[in-house]
Amino acid sequence: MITAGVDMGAQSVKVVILGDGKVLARSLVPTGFEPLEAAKTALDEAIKSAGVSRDDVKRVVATGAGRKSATFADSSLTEVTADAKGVNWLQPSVRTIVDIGAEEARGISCDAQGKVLDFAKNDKCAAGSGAFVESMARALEIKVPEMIELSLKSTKDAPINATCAVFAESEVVSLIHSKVEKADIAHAVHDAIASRVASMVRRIPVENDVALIGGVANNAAIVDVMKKHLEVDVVIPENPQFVSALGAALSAAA
Amino acid sequence: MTTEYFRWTEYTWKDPDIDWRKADTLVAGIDVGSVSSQAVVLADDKIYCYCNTRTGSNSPDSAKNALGQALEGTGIKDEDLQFVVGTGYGRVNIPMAKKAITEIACHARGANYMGGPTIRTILDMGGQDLKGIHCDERGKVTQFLMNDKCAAGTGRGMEVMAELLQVPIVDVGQMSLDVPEEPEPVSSTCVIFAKSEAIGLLRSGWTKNMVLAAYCSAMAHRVVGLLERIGIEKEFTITGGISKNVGVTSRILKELGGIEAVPLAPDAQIAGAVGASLFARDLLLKSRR
Amino acid sequence: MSAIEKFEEILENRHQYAKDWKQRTGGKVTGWLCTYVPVELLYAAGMLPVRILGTHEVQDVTDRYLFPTVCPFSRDALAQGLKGRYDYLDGLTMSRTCSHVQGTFDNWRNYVPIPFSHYIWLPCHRESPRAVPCLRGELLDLKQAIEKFTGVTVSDEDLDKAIELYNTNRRLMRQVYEFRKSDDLPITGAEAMEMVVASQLMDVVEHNKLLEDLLAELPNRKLDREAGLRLMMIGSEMDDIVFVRMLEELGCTVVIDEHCTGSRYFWDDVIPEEDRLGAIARRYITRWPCPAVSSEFNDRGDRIMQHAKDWDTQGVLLYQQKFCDPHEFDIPSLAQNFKELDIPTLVLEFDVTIPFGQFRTRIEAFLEMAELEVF
Amino acid sequence: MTTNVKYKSKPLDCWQWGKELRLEAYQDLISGHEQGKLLVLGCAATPYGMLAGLGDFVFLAGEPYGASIAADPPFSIPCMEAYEAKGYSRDMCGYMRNFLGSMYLDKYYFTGGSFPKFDFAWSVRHCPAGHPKWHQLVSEYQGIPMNYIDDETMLSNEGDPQHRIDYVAGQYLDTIEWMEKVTGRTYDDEKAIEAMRNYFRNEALWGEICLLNGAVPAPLDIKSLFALMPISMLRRHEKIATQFLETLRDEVKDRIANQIAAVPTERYRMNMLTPPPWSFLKIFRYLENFGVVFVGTYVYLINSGEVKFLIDEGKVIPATVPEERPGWPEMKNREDMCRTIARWRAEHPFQSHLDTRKKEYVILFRHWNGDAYLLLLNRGCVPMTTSMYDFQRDLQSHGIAVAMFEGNFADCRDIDETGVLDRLEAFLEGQGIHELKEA
Ligand SMILES: Nc1ncnc2c1ncn2[C@@H]1O[C@H](COP(=O)(O)OP(=O)(O)O)[C@@H](O)[C@H]1O
Ligand SMILES: Nc1ncnc2c1ncn2[C@@H]1O[C@H](COP(=O)(O)OP(=O)(O)O)[C@@H](O)[C@H]1O
Ligand code: SF4
Ligand code: SF4
Ligand code: SF4
Repeated sequence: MITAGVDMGAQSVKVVILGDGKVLARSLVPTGFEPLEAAKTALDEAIKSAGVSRDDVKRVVATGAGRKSATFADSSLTEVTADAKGVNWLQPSVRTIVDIGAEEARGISCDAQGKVLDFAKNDKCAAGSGAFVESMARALEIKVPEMIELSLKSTKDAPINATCAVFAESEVVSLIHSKVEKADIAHAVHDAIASRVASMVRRIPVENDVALIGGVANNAAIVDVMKKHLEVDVVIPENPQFVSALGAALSAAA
Repeated sequence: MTTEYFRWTEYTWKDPDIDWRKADTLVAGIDVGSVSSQAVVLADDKIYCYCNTRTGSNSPDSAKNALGQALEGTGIKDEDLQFVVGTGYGRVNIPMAKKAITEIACHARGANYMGGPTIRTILDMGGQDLKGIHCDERGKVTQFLMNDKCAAGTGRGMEVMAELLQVPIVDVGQMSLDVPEEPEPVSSTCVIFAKSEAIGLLRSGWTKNMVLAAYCSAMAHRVVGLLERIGIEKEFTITGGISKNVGVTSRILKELGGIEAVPLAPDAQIAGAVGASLFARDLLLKSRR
Repeated sequence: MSAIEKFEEILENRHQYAKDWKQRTGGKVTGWLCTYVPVELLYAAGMLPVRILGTHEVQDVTDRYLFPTVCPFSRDALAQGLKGRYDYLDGLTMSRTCSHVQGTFDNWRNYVPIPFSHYIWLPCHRESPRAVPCLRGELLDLKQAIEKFTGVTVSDEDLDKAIELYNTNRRLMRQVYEFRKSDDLPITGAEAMEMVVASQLMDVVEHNKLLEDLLAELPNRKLDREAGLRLMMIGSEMDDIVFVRMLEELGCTVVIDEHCTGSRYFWDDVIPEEDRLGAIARRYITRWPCPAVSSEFNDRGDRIMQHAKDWDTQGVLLYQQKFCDPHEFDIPSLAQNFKELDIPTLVLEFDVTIPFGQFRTRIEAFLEMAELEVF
Repeated sequence: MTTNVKYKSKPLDCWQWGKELRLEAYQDLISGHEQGKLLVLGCAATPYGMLAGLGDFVFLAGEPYGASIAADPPFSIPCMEAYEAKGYSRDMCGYMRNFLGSMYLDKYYFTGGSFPKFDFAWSVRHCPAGHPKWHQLVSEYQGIPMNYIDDETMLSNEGDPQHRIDYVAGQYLDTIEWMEKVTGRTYDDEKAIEAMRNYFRNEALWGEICLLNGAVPAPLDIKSLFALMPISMLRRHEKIATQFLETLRDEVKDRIANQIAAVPTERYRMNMLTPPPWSFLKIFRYLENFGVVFVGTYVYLINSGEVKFLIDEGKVIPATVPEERPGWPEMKNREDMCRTIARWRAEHPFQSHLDTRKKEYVILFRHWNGDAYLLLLNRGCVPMTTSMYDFQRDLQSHGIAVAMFEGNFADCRDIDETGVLDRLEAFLEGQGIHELKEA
């Protein structure tokens, strides 16, 4: 059976097409102003690159912040469940999942079957999300990939206390003024967000194996500091940004 | 070619009737804020010229740039200025300033100068701070309150919104008033999340104007919360960049029970720099004594 | 090394000090969380009472124990326990005061192994004549619990000696505070704070000795800068020396305080009675009240206003740990009292996640506002 | 096509009577003075039956009044703003902020008109900063005398509690004299004792009714409990309350016998520990769409009622009244009464120590045939929230599913409704519970 999972994220829509236990295709389209259009486009793209037709796709399950508006989907699933399903399929040994997306971070604890045991989420504040990283990169006047690279070269700790992304931006600016190395500032930024996320994730039991997913899992600098803050080793499943979509596709197949 | 909607117009102004060479005292105040920088030159007790520009990535350059633009075409050279006071978020990093004074004191003093000695309460809404200030008849601060921890309801947020909706920031206020009825305020004024909230609203069929109205009114509400904590004594006035956003100011005044705000001429956004220049003059005169 | 330098050194190496003390004396170290824990009783039982304090760093270990609106001090204190920085403690005690620090105590007991712990149910109806006998009962429980734990009986002589030592400690610190009334200040607020915080970490005999040294030094001591505005600090827990130094650098000197790592802790003596535990109980019921215990605001308010007058206060910093409801309650009334005397006040809420720069701007603006004739 | 409805349902027969009794109490606060009654401000934990010794009185507990306002945002928001305008901050007790705002605005919530002026305030210090300080502000503002009882003995389980009971009993005795002084009335011991007997009886009845809700399907749900609770909360000292509660109890038994459910779609049972977010009671309706019924909340079981936990046996049973307990003396005079009250309070589950409380939560959960607990991280009340993570961990260690959300129970501006619903949906999904499709 062929199914599709559509993750309607705050920043981008991710689609995974699954056929008989194999990922046939993925696609990613920025959410933009018209999430529904973006989702349809993403779905079409994925179907096309899977080399199948829309009718071949038996069930479509939507997840993500915009899931309720997914008129094209057969049903919907919260990100929490989707994450657990997706990770469990990829790496059944995982008991703790950390998902950092553009505007939200989640910690999920699950069992060997991928059943959610407990979860925690951050509140309505950008601290501890991909958006925080992006706005700090803007303050440093560099691109995110560059900031990651710099961060990994850092040798000294620098403090960023503010949780508010806007105030943190001015802390970054004053660090620049006091001639702190850009690499160390970049590191401080990643450290700050990892600390917020770790603090939230700790509300659930953190047990091995711990997986980091979501778009921000692509950020090597975050991965690095997350390990330090959670005091555990972290595994990154392949294509971490697509795990929620995968979970949705799996639930469609079930 | 992309338009930068968040950019407000930068400008300079000069009083053609004043001959600065005849002035006994010639001083300047420079306000380097988190978003904008202003320089004001005072010839005796009159504003001779000023400039309002965007803050760059570092304070010294922003200060130089603001002052440079203000002085352009006036014939004043840096060394002609007898005293310079710096204020604002970058105040300690202004090379030509002999003294740094906080923006709180400066806004009060500037508002007192521009709006008259009857002003008792000042609301300063800037790039990332909200301040409620009480002052006496000489413009001396008697009490103040500032937001902390969260920048919701500040100028940066409005810029993000302007950019997102692709509406020039200078038009935001007017447009937000042009709605059939006042919508519910948005629930999150978080600068970072404003974006997804707005997208959600647009998606559910709201017009840009309505989204702006909802955002302006949420912002006004936050501000009123702060003002209520410090209390309002009349006369009341508003300084800082957001004072130019009628969408926010009119809603604040309405929520405060229809009180009036004393208009500040020539420009409410330069209140901090005006205050700084007045302090510069005081200090100069004091040093001569 | 001067006495002040010594205090500073002990503050920096507080854990080492306690460990050394343990090694040196073979005694037990007991942590305490709130100034209503009767240190004289712990000391009489041969223990070193050590106050649990935080480090003012951002940390991420307490969020799973304390919910988000617990005061930063209580979080910071618990973080120290969770991080094992107090792993040398033999005991932990706490006295019933406020719900925030109650969370610290409960979680510490549950999640950080500790051989001995005891909760003192402080009767908080200070105005009631029933409070002293009740606290006496609690102290008896504590005494018996300690005796059971250490296997040593606390005699009347032990109690007398401890009471005397702590009374001396209090008297000497009050004498130091007397010096702060002078126009020609010999000691900064940060230094005085170091002295008081050290008294909460050190063996009282050693602290008393350092106090004698300090009192001998003070008549010839001078500040290396202008004193500036004479400031009073009022509020909740505060041991952030770095902050106080920054504050004083901006053009003021703290001349008097009212908080629990300051005068509130040591102001009142135990007045000896035949019934020793009763005497200690009476001290803690009638002592300078913490707002978490006091319900009659005016009592605390009157004492504060008297302090402000006696130390010739020109400005007041009213601060609180964020979310500290006990202190928040009193702030509007206190601000009003000072307003009537034309003494300016600044209210600050503390939280490690607030960048220093924001405090700085507020303090500078406040000092500008407080300066009698600006320019 | 399947139907989701599994059980019969119908409204309570005594509903209307309950509403009338509630309203009478609220109206009395306005007209009480004219009828020569004393108006007394207290809190939910005040054993106000004692006041009967002074003659007729009307009693208002601060918390339920604050809660009622909180449930009505258009009234609540101006109240909280009026309170903030006095310089007090948002992180204090949410109930208090609504209450004080209503006082400052001079607007009485229930029946309109001016805010009542009390003869005196008499609180219980069971919240460190909260209660006495709250009453202090009222007392200063209205210029009325205040006093309080310090009685939070639950915080300790060390040593012999006798000196604590003496302390509490002594305070009650002293307060009686104080009341005589501030009102100029003479205290009639017998009347007080009689009212306290009613008080104990009604508490036990309320506890019994709540326990009946362990039946499947639940005959009542949390919404009906909230609506009926004020009778127990405000009129516990009256005979009429006994009549009502007995009628209610019998009706509930009848519903159980006939399998009449509060929520006809019941398939998943949840409990709470705290009060709900009052401005967001629709959360319960929303969850009914998933077939979720809220059976009860611990706090109101032990706040307006009394039950007996048999910790070792893992059981909870209805409470008896103090005088019928083995070894408890009859109340003959005010000393006896004060001592009985102090001891009754000390042994009441209201005063259970944290360690005991955790066990009670598990017992109650099993008694109520629960499927999950819903915990509120309440930004509006520190004492009720301090140990919430500890409770969560403990419940989970007993294999109990726990959902948690954060918000303020009395400030509609401080709760993210969509976020909360989203969270709950994710939780239920994990439990295999999905929204019911229309039949
Ligand atoms: N290669 C990458 N390196 C660093 N960050 C990345 C990378 N890819 C995505 N991100 C970050 O991940 C976030 C988007 O994550 P995603 O899980 O897709 O969010 P959402 O589902 O909310 O749209 C963005 O903040 C983006 O900056
Ligand atoms: N002409 C204008 N019309 C509308 N809004 C404006 C205008 N100029 C500035 N603003 C708003 O004012 C904010 C800057 O405020 P300002 O007081 O100058 O900041 P700073 O804190 O840097 O001193 C901008 O972010 C923008 O939202
Ligand atoms: S403005 Fe700052 S603190 Fe406020 S919600 Fe947004 S990121 Fe968080
Ligand atoms: S009194 Fe205040 S500072 Fe002290 S522990 Fe309680 S909340 Fe924290
Ligand atoms: S904060 Fe909580 S415990 Fe305290 S008075 Fe309010 S509701 Fe009661």
